[in-house]
This record gives sequence, C-alpha cells and structure tokens, in this order.
Amino acid sequence: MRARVVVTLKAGVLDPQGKAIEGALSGLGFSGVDGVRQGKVFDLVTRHTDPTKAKAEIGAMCERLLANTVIESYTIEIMG
Amino acid sequence: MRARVVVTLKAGVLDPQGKAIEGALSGLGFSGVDGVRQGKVFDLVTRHTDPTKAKAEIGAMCERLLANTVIESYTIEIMG
Amino acid sequence: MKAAVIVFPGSNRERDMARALKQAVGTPPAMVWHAETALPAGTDLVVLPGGFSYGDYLRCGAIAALSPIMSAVSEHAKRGGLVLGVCNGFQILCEARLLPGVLVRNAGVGFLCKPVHLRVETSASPFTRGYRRGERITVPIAHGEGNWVADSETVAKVEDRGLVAFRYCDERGRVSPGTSPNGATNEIAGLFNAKKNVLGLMPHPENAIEPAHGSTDGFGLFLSMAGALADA
Amino acid sequence: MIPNDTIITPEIVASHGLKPDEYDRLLALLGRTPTMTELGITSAMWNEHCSYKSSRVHLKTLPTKGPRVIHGPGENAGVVDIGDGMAVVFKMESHNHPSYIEPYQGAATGVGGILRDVFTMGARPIACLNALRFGAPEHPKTRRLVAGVVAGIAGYGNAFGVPTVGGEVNFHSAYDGNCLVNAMAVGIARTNAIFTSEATGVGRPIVYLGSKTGRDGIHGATMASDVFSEGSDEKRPTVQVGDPFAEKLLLEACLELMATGAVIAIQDMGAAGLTCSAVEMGAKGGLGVQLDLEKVPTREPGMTPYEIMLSESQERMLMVLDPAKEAVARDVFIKWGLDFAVVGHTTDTGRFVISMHGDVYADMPIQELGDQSPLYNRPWVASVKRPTLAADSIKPPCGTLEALQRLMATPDLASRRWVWEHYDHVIGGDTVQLPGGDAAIVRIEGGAKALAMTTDVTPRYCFADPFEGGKQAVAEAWRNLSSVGALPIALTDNLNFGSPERPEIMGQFVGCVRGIGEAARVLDFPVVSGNVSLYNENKVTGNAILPTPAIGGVGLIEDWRKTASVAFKASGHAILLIGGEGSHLGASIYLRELLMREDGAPPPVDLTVEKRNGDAVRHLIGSGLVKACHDVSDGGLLVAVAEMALAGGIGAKLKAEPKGVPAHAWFFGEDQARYVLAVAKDDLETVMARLRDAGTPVQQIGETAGRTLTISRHGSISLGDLLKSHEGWFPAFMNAAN
Ligand SMILES: Nc1ncnc2c1ncn2[C@@H]1O[C@H](COP(=O)(O)OP(=O)(O)O)[C@@H](O)[C@H]1O
Ligand SMILES: [Mg+2]
Repeated sequence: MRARVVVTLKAGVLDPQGKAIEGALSGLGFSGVDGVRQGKVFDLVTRHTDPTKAKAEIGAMCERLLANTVIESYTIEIMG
Repeated sequence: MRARVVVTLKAGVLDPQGKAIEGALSGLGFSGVDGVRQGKVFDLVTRHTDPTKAKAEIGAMCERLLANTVIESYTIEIMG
Repeated sequence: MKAAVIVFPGSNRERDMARALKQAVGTPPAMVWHAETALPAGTDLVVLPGGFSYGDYLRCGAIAALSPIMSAVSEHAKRGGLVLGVCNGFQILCEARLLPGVLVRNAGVGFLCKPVHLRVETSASPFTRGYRRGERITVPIAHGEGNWVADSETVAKVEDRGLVAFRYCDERGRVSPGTSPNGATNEIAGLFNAKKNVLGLMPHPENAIEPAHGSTDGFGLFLSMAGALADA
Repeated sequence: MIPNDTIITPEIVASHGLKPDEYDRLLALLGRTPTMTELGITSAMWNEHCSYKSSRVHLKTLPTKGPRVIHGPGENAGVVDIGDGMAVVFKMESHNHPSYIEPYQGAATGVGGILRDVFTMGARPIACLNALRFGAPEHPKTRRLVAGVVAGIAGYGNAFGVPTVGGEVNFHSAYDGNCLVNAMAVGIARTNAIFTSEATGVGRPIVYLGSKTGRDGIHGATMASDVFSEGSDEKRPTVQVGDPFAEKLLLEACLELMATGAVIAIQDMGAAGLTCSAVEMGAKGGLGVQLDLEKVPTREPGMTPYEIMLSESQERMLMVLDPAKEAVARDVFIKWGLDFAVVGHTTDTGRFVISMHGDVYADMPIQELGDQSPLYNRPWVASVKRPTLAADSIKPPCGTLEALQRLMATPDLASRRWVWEHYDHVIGGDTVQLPGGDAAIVRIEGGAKALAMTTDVTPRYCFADPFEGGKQAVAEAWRNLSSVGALPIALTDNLNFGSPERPEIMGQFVGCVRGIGEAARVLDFPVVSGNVSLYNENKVTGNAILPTPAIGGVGLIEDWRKTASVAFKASGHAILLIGGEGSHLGASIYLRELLMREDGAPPPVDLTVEKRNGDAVRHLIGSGLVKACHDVSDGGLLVAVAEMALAGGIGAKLKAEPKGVPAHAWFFGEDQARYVLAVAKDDLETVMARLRDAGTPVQQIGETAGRTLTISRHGSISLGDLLKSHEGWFPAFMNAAN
C-alpha cells in the first residue's frame, strides 16, 4: 500500500527557502506569484493492507519523526 | 488562486534522504515500511484567475527553477 | 571533569571538541558511540558535537535525537548534569526537546562560514561564568541551518527567564535586528534550558581556542565548565 | 562459450565510443565477438578518461621522482614523505561534464570522488581545494552554474567534514558551453600504512563495501570524454547523486578497517565503477578476478550484468581482505551500517570473469585489457607565437588609481569571499591560513608542522603560448607556496583541454605538458598525480575552452609560526619589490579588462630567476624577517599591494614609477618571479643585505601607512572605496536577478 505524507510549515513560521524561491521566480520574470511556501513530501510503501491501520501507523511516524510539530503540520493520503 | 507543486526524484535516482529516513523508521520499530522517497512541495499563490493559464505558467516555473528535470519530475495541482 | 563526547554517524567536529576539552582539563574526554545506551560511569559533562548527523537528512538533528544514547543524555540532564550541544548538537537538543524551538534554514539560505561577534548575555551559568556579562567575543560559525525560531509564547518565556546565553552582535557589542548572520529570532545564538544545565549554541567555541585560530575567545566556555565542575 | 544475447552491430560499437580499429583490437584480444557486457567493459576501459590514450605518450615526459616521492602517478593519489613517519597524499580530478549538466550533483560527486581517491590510500583527508572556470558573467547560464557548483562543493565537503581551504575561480567566454570543476583533496597518512590496489594471493575474497549499486551514471565515463552537443540532454538520466553522509561512514569504516590489518588491497569505484576497480586490482597484482554479480548489493531490481559493471553509483569501495580477518572486518562494516558483500575472489587464471547466477557474461584477459588499450600519438601543430607588446605602444585608458579601482572590481580580480564563505574552512581546528591568501596553511594534527596548498593556472597565458603558460602555471603554484614560507615539495595537475583530435588543440596540450615538465624539473617540484580532461568544447559553436592545465601545489612547513600572510600588519613597515621591474602588458588583465584586448605574448618565465628569488624569500620568512608577503601575479604590482592593504586594513604610501618606465607597465605589468614584502624598518638593512647576497634584485617602493593608498604624483584612494569595489562584485553578481 502506497501513502503520501505532506509536511508543511505552520502558518506564521518564517520560510527562508520559500522566500528565496519567490525572489528568484520574480527575477526570472514570473511576476504573478504572491507567495511561495516550501514543504516536504514522503512517498512510503507500507505492508499494511488496511487503510485505517496504515494511516494510524503513519500518523505515529509523523509525530515521532517525519514532522517537527513545533513548526510543522502534516497530512496523510493513502494512495492505494 | 492557490496551487501545489510536488517535485519528486525520478525512479532510479538515488535518494539519500529517503534511505536515511527508512533506516530511522525501522530503528524506531516501524517495521512495515518498504521504501521511502522524499520530495518537495511548493504551495504557491498566483494572480492568475484562469486555471489553464496558471498551470501553464507554473509549468514554466518548474522547468526553469522549481524542479531539476535532470533528476526530478513534477506535478501541478490547482487548489482553487 | 569527566566529559563524554557523543559521536553520531555523520558527526564531524568531535575531534575539534575533544581537543578543546583536553586543553581545558588536561584529560581527553570519552568518545561515546551513539548506539550505546549508557554514559560512562561518573560522566559529569555530555557534549553533542557539530557535524551532519545522518547527513542532516529529513531535518538537522531529527534522526540523531532518536539515537539510543539520547535517553541517557536526557536522564543526565534531568539529574542536573551538564549538557552542551554545539551546532548540530544544538539542533539535536532542540529536536530531542531538551531545548525549546528549532533551527531552520539561514535567512540567506546558503551555508555560512565566518567569524561572528557574540554578546555574552549572562555570566550566571556553569557555561559562561568565566565571561563578563555584556562581554563581546568572536568565534566562527559554520552552518546552513542556524536560524532559531519558536512560537511567540516560547520566545517570551525564554526572554523573561533570562535563558539566552549568547546573541549575535556587531563589532562593538551592540545587538540589533540584522546583527544575526542567519535571521535567528532576537539574534539568539545560544540558549539554556530552564535550569541552565543544558546549553545549545550555533557558533563553534571549540574553533576559537588558540592564537592559530585567530581568536581564543571560545576557550572561556571550556574553562567555565571545568571551573564549575571543579567547584561542584 | 558465452551465450551471446545481443548481436553486436557497428552501430552498437559506435554508440560505445569505440572506433572501428579499436573494435578490431578487441576482436583480436578475445579471438571472438564480444558479449554486450564485454563491449561495455571495454568501452569503459578504453575511453579517454580511463585509458589516457591521447595523453599517455606526453605524460610520460613529466618528472615524477624525487627523494620524498613514495608513490608517483599510477596510484589513486600521489604520496610524498614529509618526515616523522608521515606522508601527504593528494590528487586533483575534474568533474567538468557532469557539472555542466547538473551543477550541484556534478560538483558534489567530484569532491566525493577525489576524497575517496585520497582515503583509499589510507590517508585521512585534511583539506580540499578547487579550481573552477565559468563562462562570461553575462552569459545566461553562468550564474546558475556558479551557484550550483559552489553549493555542491560546499554541500559535500562541509557534510563530509573536511575544510575547503582554497582554490580559484575565473570567468571567460571560452567556458560558456563547458565549465571546469577541478577538485583537489589532501590527506595525511603514516608512511608505513599506505594502501594500494595491488591484489596479492589467490583465492582471497573480494569485498564490496558502501552504498548499493543503482543505474546511476551508466556510461558516465564515456560521457566525460564526449563533446557537448545540444543532444547531451538525452544523457541526463546518467547523472549521479552524491551522498556525503555515506562517504563519511565509508571513510571512518575504511580507516578503522585498515588499522586492523585486514585490508590487502583496496580500490575506490570511481569512473566506470566496478569494472575499472576490479580490473586494476587484478592487473596490478598479476592475478585473475572472478566476480559473482548476484552478490552485489543493488538498489533496483532486475539490474543486468552490463548495468552492474558500468554503474557509477558513488560511495563504493572494493577490497581484497585477509580471509583470517573476515570476522573483524564484518564487525566494522556493521558498526558503520554499510552494505557489504563478498562478491568474488582472486584467481590465478589472469582472466576477468563475470558471472551472474552461474552464467558467464564476460571472460577476458585482465592484463591485456589494460596493456592493450589503444595508444595514440596524435598529430599536433604548435601554436603561432605572438609578438611581444611594447608597453609604450599601449595607451592608458585612464589614470593609475582609477585603473586600480576598476580592476579590483573585475570578475577575475574581485574578492572571492562570497564563494569561500560557503565552505567550512575552519573545521578540524588546524587551518592557520584561511582562503584569500597566496596559499592555505593547514597544521598537521595540531603540531608545529604544516602543509601549504594552492591551485593555479593562467589560461590566457596558456592560450597565448602553451609552453610559457605551462611553465607559468607551475611557477605560480611554486611561488604561492614560497610566499607563505613553505618549501614546495610536489604537485598534482589537472589538464583540461579541447578535443585531442584537433591538431591545434593537441598542440596546446603538448606545449603545456612540456612547459609543466620543464618547470617541475628546474624547480624540484615533481608531478606525483594528476588527471586529464579532454573534449572540453561545445560542438554547436565549435569553441574549445582555453587550455587550462590546473596545477595543485603542496608545500611543507616545519613550523607554522614561521610563515607569512598577505596582510599588512602595521603602519611604518617598508614595502619592498623583489624581482625585476614591471614592463610586460601582453596578455595581461589590464589589457583585457581596460582595453578589451587579449593579444600579445604572455610574460616569459625564467625558471632560474624564479628559483633564486623564491628561495631567497622563503629563507627570509623562515628567519622571521618578513611581516607580510604576496607574489605579484594577475593585475601586477599595484593590485598586489592593494590586496595586501585590504587584507590588513592598513594603507600604503608608494613612490611613483621610476624615470623612463611607463606607469601602466610599472604598476600593472605581469612580469614573473616577483614578490612584494613588508619588512620592519629595523630589519630593513639585514633584509636588503641578504637579498643582495642571494643575487636577488630588490628595491623599496614605499611604506605602509594610514587608511589610504597613496602614490606620489598619481593621487590617493581610501581603502574603504577600494574595499567596496573589491568585495562588491561577487555578491552583486550572484544576487542580481537572472
Ligand atoms: N596529467 C597527469 N599527470 C600526472 N599523472 C597523471 C595525470 N593524469 C593522470 N595521472 C595519473 O594516472 C592515474 C590514473 O588517473 P585517474 O584515472 O584519474 O585515476 P582514478 O581512476 O583513481 O581516479 C593516476 O595515478 C593519476 O595520478
Ligand atoms: Mg581512484
């Protein structure tokens, strides 16, 4: 079973990389961009076959390792 | 208009980060994980109001900056 | 002083640290592999050195914070034992929640290696008692992710309780927005826990301990720790 | 008989970069048609990058021996005795083509590769340097290449934990379609614990250690020898990704393992991966090698023998172990969490046999695979000599100080601080002279002894006159080492040229190699390792790069406290010019940057004078008589003085040019074998007397003073203004919108 975890910075947390990319995009002439925030995605393969169980276990992985909940939040999507 | 770009490593390209995370997860006792690949996500706000045009411009941004198409591929999703 | 330097896979400033510790107390520290579950008997100072533990993959310090030895380090800290984390060590301490907040990418995005000026914010700690409060010292930084951030409540708590050890300042010791090379909140370069027995800092005092380094200002930190432990 | 799955057509042969006559050689060698795997192996072994087929005849002329040389060219890196049972181990290597395609990973894996070459020999790396060349700043690709390459070098070296202490960066439109990324690594080993790739003993296990094998960089070695074309996009998936974390573990594991006595032979997997390393181990030891590929740790399912043999996945090692110590070895591998496997064994057959699940995919004579590789003495024509330009035929475009200020802000003379602040140059606690000086100085394990290191070449001279340019590159490296007080002991080179199949390019190569050889001989500066990178040109424009034989020099310092740096230390010191007067503006920076002219002969290099002047300066520094020292190179005398003033934050009062000498020739001429010294007034007489005794020309040209640079009759400029110009260019360039 494949799953995708997306980890993004919480609102209000400064994102230097996002800002740098925004600057670079406008430097390249892409003028219509009003904000960029960078996050991470993890594509996992799990041996679970039950989506609920898979999701619960991946949630635990996020809490313990994949996200730093001081500044980040996460979403989990089971891709089947 | 908000859009999400997900940039992932092409199949076969070494992902040192994913490898390290997989090792750490199994060290934590999450034994059911059969592979982790890490990618990036960019959440953008664009001034375009036409999804087709927005997508086209973001595609150009990916080609020029957001993705390194030598080793990465990308997907664009308009979130409305 | 019985010091232990924890070596994680990817640590790379453990030798620099060991040299500084040896210079300060005469005996070399124990080098402890991360897979151990206990500290050497009688350890009174634990040091997490700089480097790129686990390649800095995922987040700096995140994977190392889960190493077997870290429970023992936590216990040591809880008992009031001294813990110092420098650079990657600071990042690990934050990820292990032994210090508040987290270190994110430098405001300028790139890695930066250069001497910086720090203002010593307090001499009332086992790590800084050899300095004068307000003293300006010069030590190098070498990091890409030294930008300390936390929610505003945490920042307020840290400031109210006087838990800031060092701030980035200018040549004349003045702190102002912009004197930090990495965008750190309130120019914070080094931070204590509530009991001031745990210190994390981004700059490298161990690389400023002899004339060859162009500055000996970092040695005060090692002498402070040695003094504090000798008095204890 | 080996099952031959694929029919080998002339197209397949050509796509492997083998010329028809080279394929005939292979047929003769095997006495039959090769399998695909054998063809792949041969193409990797016989391409330019691995076989040196166009350069070997000329490289043989280089002086490679000396009383200190333990291992010259032929090993992973050169090894030179530095006394006290210690040796310095170093080499330089190019990653030009990969870096042009993917700057971050290309540069990163370049650093990784050269570090492996050094620690494979049993040395702990103590420093890295790099020599970089990019296209014109205004070329649309340049900024991203600079950003990516610098980030890649930093990303790998910083994480690995070695200080990056020096190097060079130049810009020229000749590199528009082909940047150069040359990385150098320096390590320290005990002379009695040097490891090589020579396998000994039959039936011994061959062990694979490090990261798993993936499909990365298959045909990378072939790519490195290919001319760039628009179509090189198609080769993109072959880019390798570096993993500095894995390399750091590999380093620690290898050094720990070597200390146990378990290692008999060891070889890193670099270009052409498993193929080159296994063949080299067997060939050097006069043995055969049997590999069982199903045992190779792979990252992806279904990899073919062809792919496994040609993969250029990074961070891998091959070794022959003492069977009695296999268990000890196993513990080390497990401790460091590295993949390892016994993938074969040594044999007495002299054959290179590759099997997988019992089927044989290649069976070739190992010795001949190396020895019988093609060797070319390619036709060449000498470059046309350029006339020497008389200085008074060149009209100065502006006043002296205006010229200085403009020059200090040009791409090739501006401060490189933006670059080296990205590199951790203090890790290890032994860097006693930082980037920005003539040569970096790194102490050996905190003791008095230290090494100086530098990389140098002036491609515009090499283009104008390959022989003089080759000499000059060596002379400048030697001079930079002498400038800090080090005794130059050996060099490594990285010869970057265009296509050897063009006689005029081959002429540049031959000229430069002769120049390098001549200078190395006269200066007692043997060549102990090196690398050749050919086909650096753009097929679309037909432009070759400037001939760029980068020289990496290493010097020995008995006591690092007796060294000199470029920075002026105090006001009131006498400023001396050692060597002749400035006269030569041909092929100079002044001419190129202020008059847009790249003509004229380069300054001639008199090696006897170089040696005399450099030896004299080194002795003065060793006697503690020198407060600051800088050699005169790009930009000439005034640029040298300005750099010394800016480094120390102390100005200077200079005399005007002597009667009869044109001001621009005096201040900006690039005549060789010259140094600027700052000396305390009390020592002035002693210093002058010593130099006179050595037969070295010297004159006082001014003294250090205040916070301005003032020249009689020419006016004055504040250091602040000069600093702004000098420090401003690089950050402004990098931060400008694309
Ligand atoms: N220009 C050169 N001058 C001297 N030695 C050279 C030169 N080019 C290559 N060599 C030597 O030839 C050998 C093979 O080089 P190379 O293929 O780059 O080694 P590796 O495969 O270990 O990276 C090395 O010992 C190297 O030092
Ligand atoms: Mg090698």
